[in-house]
Amino acid sequence: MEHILSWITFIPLIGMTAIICLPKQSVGLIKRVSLVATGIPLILATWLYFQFDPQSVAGGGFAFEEHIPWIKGISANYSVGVDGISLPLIWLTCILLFLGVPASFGIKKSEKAYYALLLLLEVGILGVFISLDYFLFYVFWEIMLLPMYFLIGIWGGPRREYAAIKFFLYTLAGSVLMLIAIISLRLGTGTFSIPEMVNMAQAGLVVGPEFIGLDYSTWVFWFLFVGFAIKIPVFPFHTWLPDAHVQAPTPISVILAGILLKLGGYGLMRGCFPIMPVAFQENAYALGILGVISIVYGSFVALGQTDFKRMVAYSSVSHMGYVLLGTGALTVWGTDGAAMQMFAHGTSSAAMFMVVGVIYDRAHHRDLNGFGGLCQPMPIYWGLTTICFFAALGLPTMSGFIAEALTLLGAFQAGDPRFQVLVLISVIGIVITAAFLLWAIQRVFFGSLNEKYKDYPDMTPREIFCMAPLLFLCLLFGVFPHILLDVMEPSVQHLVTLLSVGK
Amino acid sequence: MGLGAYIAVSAALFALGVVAIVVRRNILYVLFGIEMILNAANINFVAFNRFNGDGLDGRMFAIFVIILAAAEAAVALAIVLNVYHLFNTTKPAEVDLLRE
Amino acid sequence: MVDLQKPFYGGLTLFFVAMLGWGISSAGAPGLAFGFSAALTLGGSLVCIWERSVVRSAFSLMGTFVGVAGLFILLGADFVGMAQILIYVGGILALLLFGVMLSPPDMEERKLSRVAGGLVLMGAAVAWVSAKVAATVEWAQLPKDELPEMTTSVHDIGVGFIAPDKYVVAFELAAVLLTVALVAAVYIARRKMADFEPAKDIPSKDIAGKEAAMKEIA
Amino acid sequence: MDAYIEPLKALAPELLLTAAALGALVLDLLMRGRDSRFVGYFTLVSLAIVAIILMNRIGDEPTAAFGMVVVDNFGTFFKLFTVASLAVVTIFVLSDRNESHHHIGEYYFLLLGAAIGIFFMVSTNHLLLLMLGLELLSLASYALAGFHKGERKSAEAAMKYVVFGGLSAGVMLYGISLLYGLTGTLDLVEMAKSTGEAMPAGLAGQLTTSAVPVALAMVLVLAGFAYKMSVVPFHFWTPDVYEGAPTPVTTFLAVASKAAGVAALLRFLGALFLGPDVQSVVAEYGASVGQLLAILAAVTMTLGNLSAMRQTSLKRLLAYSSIAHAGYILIGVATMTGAGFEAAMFYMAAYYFMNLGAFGFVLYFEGTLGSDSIEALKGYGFKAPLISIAMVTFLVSLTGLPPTIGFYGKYLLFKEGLDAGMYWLVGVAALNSVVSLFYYFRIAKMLFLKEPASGSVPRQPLFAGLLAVLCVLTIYFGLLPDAIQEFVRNCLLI
Amino acid sequence: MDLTFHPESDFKLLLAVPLIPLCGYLLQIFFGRFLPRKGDWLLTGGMFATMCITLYMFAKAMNHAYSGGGHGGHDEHEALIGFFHESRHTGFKWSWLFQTGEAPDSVRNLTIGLLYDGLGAAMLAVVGVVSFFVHLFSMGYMQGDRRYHIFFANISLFTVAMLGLVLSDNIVFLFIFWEIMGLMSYLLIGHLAQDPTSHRINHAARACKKAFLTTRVGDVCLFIGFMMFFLHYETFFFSELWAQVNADVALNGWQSWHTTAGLFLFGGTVGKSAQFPLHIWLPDAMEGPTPVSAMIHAATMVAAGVFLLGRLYPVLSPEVLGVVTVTGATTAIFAATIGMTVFDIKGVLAYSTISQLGFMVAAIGCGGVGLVAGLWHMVTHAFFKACLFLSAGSVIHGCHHEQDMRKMGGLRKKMPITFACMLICTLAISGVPLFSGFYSKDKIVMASFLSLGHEFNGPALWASIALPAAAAITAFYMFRLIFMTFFGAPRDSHVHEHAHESPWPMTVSLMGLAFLGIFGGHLWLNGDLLGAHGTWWEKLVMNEHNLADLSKMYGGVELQNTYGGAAMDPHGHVAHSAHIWALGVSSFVAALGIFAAWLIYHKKKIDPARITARLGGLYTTVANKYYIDEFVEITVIKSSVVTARFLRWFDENIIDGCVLLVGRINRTLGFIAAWFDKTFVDGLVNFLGTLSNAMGSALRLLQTGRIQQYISFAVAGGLLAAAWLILS
Repeated sequence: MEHILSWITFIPLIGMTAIICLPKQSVGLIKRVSLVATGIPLILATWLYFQFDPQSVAGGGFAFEEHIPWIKGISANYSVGVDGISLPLIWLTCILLFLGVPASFGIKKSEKAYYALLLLLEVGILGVFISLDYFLFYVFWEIMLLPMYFLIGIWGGPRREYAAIKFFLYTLAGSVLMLIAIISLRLGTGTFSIPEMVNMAQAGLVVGPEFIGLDYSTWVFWFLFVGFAIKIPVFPFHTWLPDAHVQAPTPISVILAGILLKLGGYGLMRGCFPIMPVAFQENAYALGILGVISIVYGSFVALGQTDFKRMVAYSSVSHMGYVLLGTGALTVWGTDGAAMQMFAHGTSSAAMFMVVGVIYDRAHHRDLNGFGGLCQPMPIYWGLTTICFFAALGLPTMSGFIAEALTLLGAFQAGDPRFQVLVLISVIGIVITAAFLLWAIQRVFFGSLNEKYKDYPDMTPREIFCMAPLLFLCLLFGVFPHILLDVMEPSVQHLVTLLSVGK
Repeated sequence: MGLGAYIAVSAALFALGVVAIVVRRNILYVLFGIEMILNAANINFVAFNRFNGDGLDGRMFAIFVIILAAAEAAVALAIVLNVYHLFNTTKPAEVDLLRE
Repeated sequence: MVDLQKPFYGGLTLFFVAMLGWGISSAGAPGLAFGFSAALTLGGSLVCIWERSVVRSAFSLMGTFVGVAGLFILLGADFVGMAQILIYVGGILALLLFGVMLSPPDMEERKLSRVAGGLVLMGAAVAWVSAKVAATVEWAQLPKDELPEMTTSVHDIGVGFIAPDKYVVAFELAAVLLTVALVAAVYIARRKMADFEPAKDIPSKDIAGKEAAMKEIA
Repeated sequence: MDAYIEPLKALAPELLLTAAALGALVLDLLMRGRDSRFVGYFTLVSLAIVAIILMNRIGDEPTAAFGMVVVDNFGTFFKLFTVASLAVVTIFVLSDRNESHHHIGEYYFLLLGAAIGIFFMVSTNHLLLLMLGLELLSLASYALAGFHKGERKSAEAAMKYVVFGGLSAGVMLYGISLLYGLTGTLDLVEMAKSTGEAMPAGLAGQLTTSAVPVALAMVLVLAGFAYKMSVVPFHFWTPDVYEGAPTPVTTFLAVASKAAGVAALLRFLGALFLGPDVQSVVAEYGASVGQLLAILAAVTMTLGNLSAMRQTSLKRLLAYSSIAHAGYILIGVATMTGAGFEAAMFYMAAYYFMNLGAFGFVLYFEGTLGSDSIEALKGYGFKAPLISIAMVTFLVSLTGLPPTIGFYGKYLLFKEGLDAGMYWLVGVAALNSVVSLFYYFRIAKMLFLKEPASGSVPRQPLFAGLLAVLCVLTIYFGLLPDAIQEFVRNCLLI
Repeated sequence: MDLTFHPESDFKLLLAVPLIPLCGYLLQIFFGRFLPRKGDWLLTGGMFATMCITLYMFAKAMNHAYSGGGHGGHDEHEALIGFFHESRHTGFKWSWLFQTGEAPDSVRNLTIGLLYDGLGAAMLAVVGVVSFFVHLFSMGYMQGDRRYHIFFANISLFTVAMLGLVLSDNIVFLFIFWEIMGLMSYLLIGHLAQDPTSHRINHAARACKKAFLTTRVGDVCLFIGFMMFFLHYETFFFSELWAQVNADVALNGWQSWHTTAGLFLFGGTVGKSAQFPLHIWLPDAMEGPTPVSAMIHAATMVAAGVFLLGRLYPVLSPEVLGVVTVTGATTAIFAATIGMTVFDIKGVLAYSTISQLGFMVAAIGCGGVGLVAGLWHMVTHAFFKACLFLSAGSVIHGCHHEQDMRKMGGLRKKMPITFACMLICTLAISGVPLFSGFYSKDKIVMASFLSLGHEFNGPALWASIALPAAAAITAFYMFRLIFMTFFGAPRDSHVHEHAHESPWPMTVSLMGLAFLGIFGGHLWLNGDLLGAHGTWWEKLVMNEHNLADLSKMYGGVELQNTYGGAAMDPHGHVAHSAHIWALGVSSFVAALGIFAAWLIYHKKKIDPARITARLGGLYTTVANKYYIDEFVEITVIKSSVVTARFLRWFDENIIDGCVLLVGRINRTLGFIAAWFDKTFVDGLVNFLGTLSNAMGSALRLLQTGRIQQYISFAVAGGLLAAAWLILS
């Protein structure tokens, strides 16, 4: 299995080409092709996941590497590889995209374009996760913008144009900052290779000029950080998220919440912190503060929502705050927790958006106050929703708990004792998260049944098929976290070593 | 007279050309102004050529400028005529279909 | 409105006299010639800007061209001066006058404030730049005593036009340029109904109507 | 006679073009009323021959001809660029549904004539030839802008163009005269070389005593280039002319004419400030000219982008976009380094693909719907998917997003800008990229996010195929830009 | 029967304890609805097996205690505790977080092990027994429920969690099971929220949320608490934690962070065991079906908080224990007063539960013998309170879901078994001698007296006053319940006529638990009626770590006498007098309470309405539960919601609107207000609109379409450029 990473990444592209070549009318065939084109990468990624020996990258380095010269003019290479941090996310991507296809079967508008864009999106996302070359990384990073724009913009809700352009503008604003930072890194280090940059950073060789009165490492760090933080999204860069989520069709929300947000966190761990370890250390507390603000603020704003999907969207803001808090703490546990949180949130929030999608398909509105008593006509739906929500609120035996607990424990142990205060504040977020989720359950499922909803059918097998695997994963990694943590651990440990340089 | 005097005249002519273009509200004055500017440049070329002593460069340039001016005037006039025909005016301010 | 015609021409006369005086006082007879030419040049332009009538302006511009030609001759470039008179006065101005004939007289388009404002502003700008430049500039010029004799250079110019290492390319290019200009001018100026939109489609100044018509067609 | 014949070989492309121009004119006269397309094909074939000659020339040592003409790779690059854009413009003319095809001979004649002007403009170090070439280009362009002489917009466009262009030419000439007075020569290489010890004083000498007169001359000359490139504040004609002129002409103006301006500017600055034996004082002065250009770049791109936002006409929008792109290109110029110039040239190449494509789309859509208003684009993407997808690709490229050539071009510009320490400028450019997204994607939004109106779109398969090819190239060179970059690097010998 | 311990093999039995119901749960949730009788027999049978195992294991523990037996010193106690507490190295061990590489050996890993010591053994047995009876009871009580199989599945999973909690050898797993219990409590309280036939559907929906959220506040406190301990000692294992704290304290004394962390840990208990001020969820939790109330909200889950205190006793500093005492005593008296005013039969029991939990907590706060007493009360209370609830359930069932005591009366005849069982347990809870409750309660009162007697201190004083008072009130309101429900004339003939005795699964359960309600207390006594000297229960629950720092609370004095150590009460005078006083006081208050109830509610000598009227505002306050709910509603919930709404507004308007500041600057330039609202609200995109409007207007001024103006601008621009280049 040489070039397996490339195969995983580009098989969807082949699928996309195939779909483009198919006639518009043969919707069934298009769907089947999409299933195959996302299914094969999933199989390969699963194989890869269990083939991967975490110990082989214990001291840094990457597995399944490929290096092919690409643009000689600027010595950018096609270098790809995985380590314990990216591999689970690749797997997650393949899972969600695969589930995204049947979840999209309800879409009845320009199916051909839809599935083609969906597959293109997968290429972009997977590309980001496998890239070891910053230029390549950036190219993939931007590639995924466009399909997302159209997926929201064409198949979205009533205000889809606004949401799509907002999403695009925010992300692009972040990415131009990133681009400037990347270029100055290239000028400062003479290479695009991320591992090389990291090595140079260890030796303190990443140096460059001042800008707007900040020294090199600081401004480059913040430029990169903002670029990624918009994607995470971190307060106060989060306002694109609710709009994009609310307007996006369900499978796109699922992918958006499940993976795209992870790109931000992953980018920080791969391309920002290890390259600027000193600036990271100097600003770690600020990152922690941002993380905690996101946690608490996101949960409070979610509590204030009446729109089901907006609420779920803000819960993402809250949950992704842990990623920042955990990494900022600079402890192995914290970083473990952050990496785990990315996966856990990827499954739980994806499931949550499917939950919203199920009810939206039936009721065509998302007003939390407009439901009630739905557990009576839809017991399976209620059951899965409950699992999903409890996964989201960090109930033990769910992967979210492991992630949050590790994050908080890690943060609490941080060398910087001020982090303990942050942890104490962040637990407010935990309680409020429980509050808005339970309140939502109460408003949607309990109480007297609205007559309008009496005859709603329960979840269809297709919907169950889309949601159940995610919940299963939540449970699986909640009960057997070592399946995930064992893969991540050596890389995380190495990351922490990298970040602690000079400490 | 020294070089300075010629250049002073040329500069003044240049300035008058710009003024002609800007202040009058008839397209023909714009063309007049352009001719003034070209003439100002020509004075410079010839004067510099005279005073820097060798070669023909300045004078040759001046001749070519005169040719240019002629060609430009021809084309410009043709266009102005066309505009006049279509808009029934020679005032540029009244020819403003294309604007924000 | 005050009639400023007389004060303007009075001032212009003064300017003329002053130029002549300055010429004589600084360099004698050649100076007088210079003063005359320069005064003609600038005076022509001023009148061109000043006059309300396009025809008058055009004719005063002729003064400018002649004055410039005089300057050329004074500078020893008699060929250029001749070309100036021939082409400008004979050709370009004729063209311009041709245009002038076509446009109706419009006495109201000149605004005194604009003219004065423009003159003052440009004058200030030139003065400022001159003040900046005059003190420091060092033109590429030979010392007075090394200046070559002023010679008639028609032959040199002819050679310059065709010598393989001088201006032959420019000469040929100028030919192409003139051809293109000719074709362009002829094409644009030639009137043929087939090239024009039907008159009913363009009610004068009514764009909206035109667009509506276009929509209808679409 | 060898003195005349021998150097003519170097001028073969120019001669061929002249012949082709005249040929087109004559052919049209001969063919009148029968098949106007034939003239177009004739033009295409001529252009192809010229292109082949030029291709063969790449990599040759620079030679001089007739004292003024320099045949070097830099010139060849822009000549090829011109020929290539002209070829596409010719196809546009052939496919233009709004073109009555009367006097098509003049159309091609003027286009080819403009190309001749460009050819001379980009292959000389002598200011006279540069000026003549520029004027030839301008004169032809004026007429082209007003080519639809029965249309008021077209006539108005021509008038504005000629007035603005005439003034710019005059100003530039005045600047050239000053430069001549200051240095005693009209040859840029001579100008740069002159040490200031001997007579005439030379650039270095002038700068040692006072930079003021040089600055004056420099600004006046740069104004001429700026006008050709539509750099603020000499851009005012651009939107009006672009909107009023026939779309193929607009394309020509936006691509070839602008490239000629860039080429001349690069040549001018390169020869004066980046030559092999430039005095340090001159080089330092070059840096401050670079600063001026940087300011102009920032203002240009900002103004272009902000103005583009509110446009309702697609052509006008693209006009402002082309102003903004002039600003981007100026980043590379403003660095005053070889690499910066290389980036600018690369961006020109990128600009070729994406802007030709975008204007091609305008033409297509104008031809089918009879309007160039953005509103009319609603749902067009579902009616004509192929070219709409191509258009989105061009828009992506114009915005500067991967995996398109526009991104790589912008990357190089940013990189060189940062390398030259112009952080603020790159910052402004980055911000502008974001802003530009807003209006570029308004088009994409109209294409795909709005529900289509009823009715179908007539097909022009060949034309659509051309756009598809441009689209593929935009992506192909975006992913594998090495070929073009190598080419550009070889062509830029500073 | 082999009753000796074999840690290497017995852990399998212990593992089976939670695994049997877990398997039952999994079967039930997926296939329950297809099974005959919807699978209740499966889970009940499973629970029976579980109970048998727990009892067998308990027998082993007793045997162990006895064989270690007698009064003794330190050595035996070492043998007594923690049969498996070293399980990290022996017996069952499973790496949880990491399994490969180097990580499993690091301190960051967590291993799963079993801790089976005396306290665990007792608790496990209690849980097993109560769970079984509740399952059994539910077979009758829940008959006909819409979601019968789900109910059984849930209650079964709850049992798993509770058993797991008891067996956990580290605090993280304790926390995990603790949280799962919270979830199951949520689901079970909300059971009726999903039943369209229930008329309290909305109440149940609110109650379950309230329960979960309130306890979650405690949970995060607990989490923070053990994080703080982990930060200092780098271990989650109880055994290591005890040892390290003891060693640390012995070396460095108690430090302030111990207190902080201890208070956070206690926060967990406050939430779970419904201590003031987080008790508010428990009365509402009565919306759940009665078996749930019996098991979760009386016998097991709420006792888990007390269990936690027992587990963590060695790490709690004296200051924390003071707080624990005060909280417990306050809760006890406070809930008891409310209990007098409630008419809902389950409501009375709910407040009584809170009150009794307060007793336990207060006792543990007294330390030493108080710990022993508190844990003992936890056990006895589990039996009699479960029985009381089930009896109440039986009454409710018999009266067709009528819960208001004012509509009952005279049910004695109709439901004799229920009456008998309930009376027995009421006697037990009232602390009537010879019933199980008496022994534990007596010891609790004694512990408070002992603590006070040794040295005057605030917490002990408050406990010594509040606890006996609470005991008296308990007796009063419990007998009020009995009299109102079973005696007198039927108040509502409709209810009375239709009342009937419950089916056999229910009565059997009642009888089983009532039996334990009588003898549950005796079982622990070891023949020493006054328990003056080291009963085996003491030996069972007191391990070396609990005994390590006896001086930290005065309750330790008693044990000090037993086990030696520093002489605080060398002659046992304090202990002796405390014993006597406690015996007297508790008997007296019980009698007093019962008498008052008899007087008012049976003999009707005093009209309760008159008392009520006389008390006026005070009564209203108490009857309204001291307005705590309203207070919380205003301070916590309202403020949260208001904060949330504000932040939502803030987010949608300020953050979104001000991502780019210029938008606001434009605003100040003064455009039409409505237009600006839109700009403000819609943020970025509209900002760009605004910007382009503003800039566009400016630029529009430039692009006039008039060529001469263009030229003017160009000239001006050119001049500026020239000026710049000249000046620079």
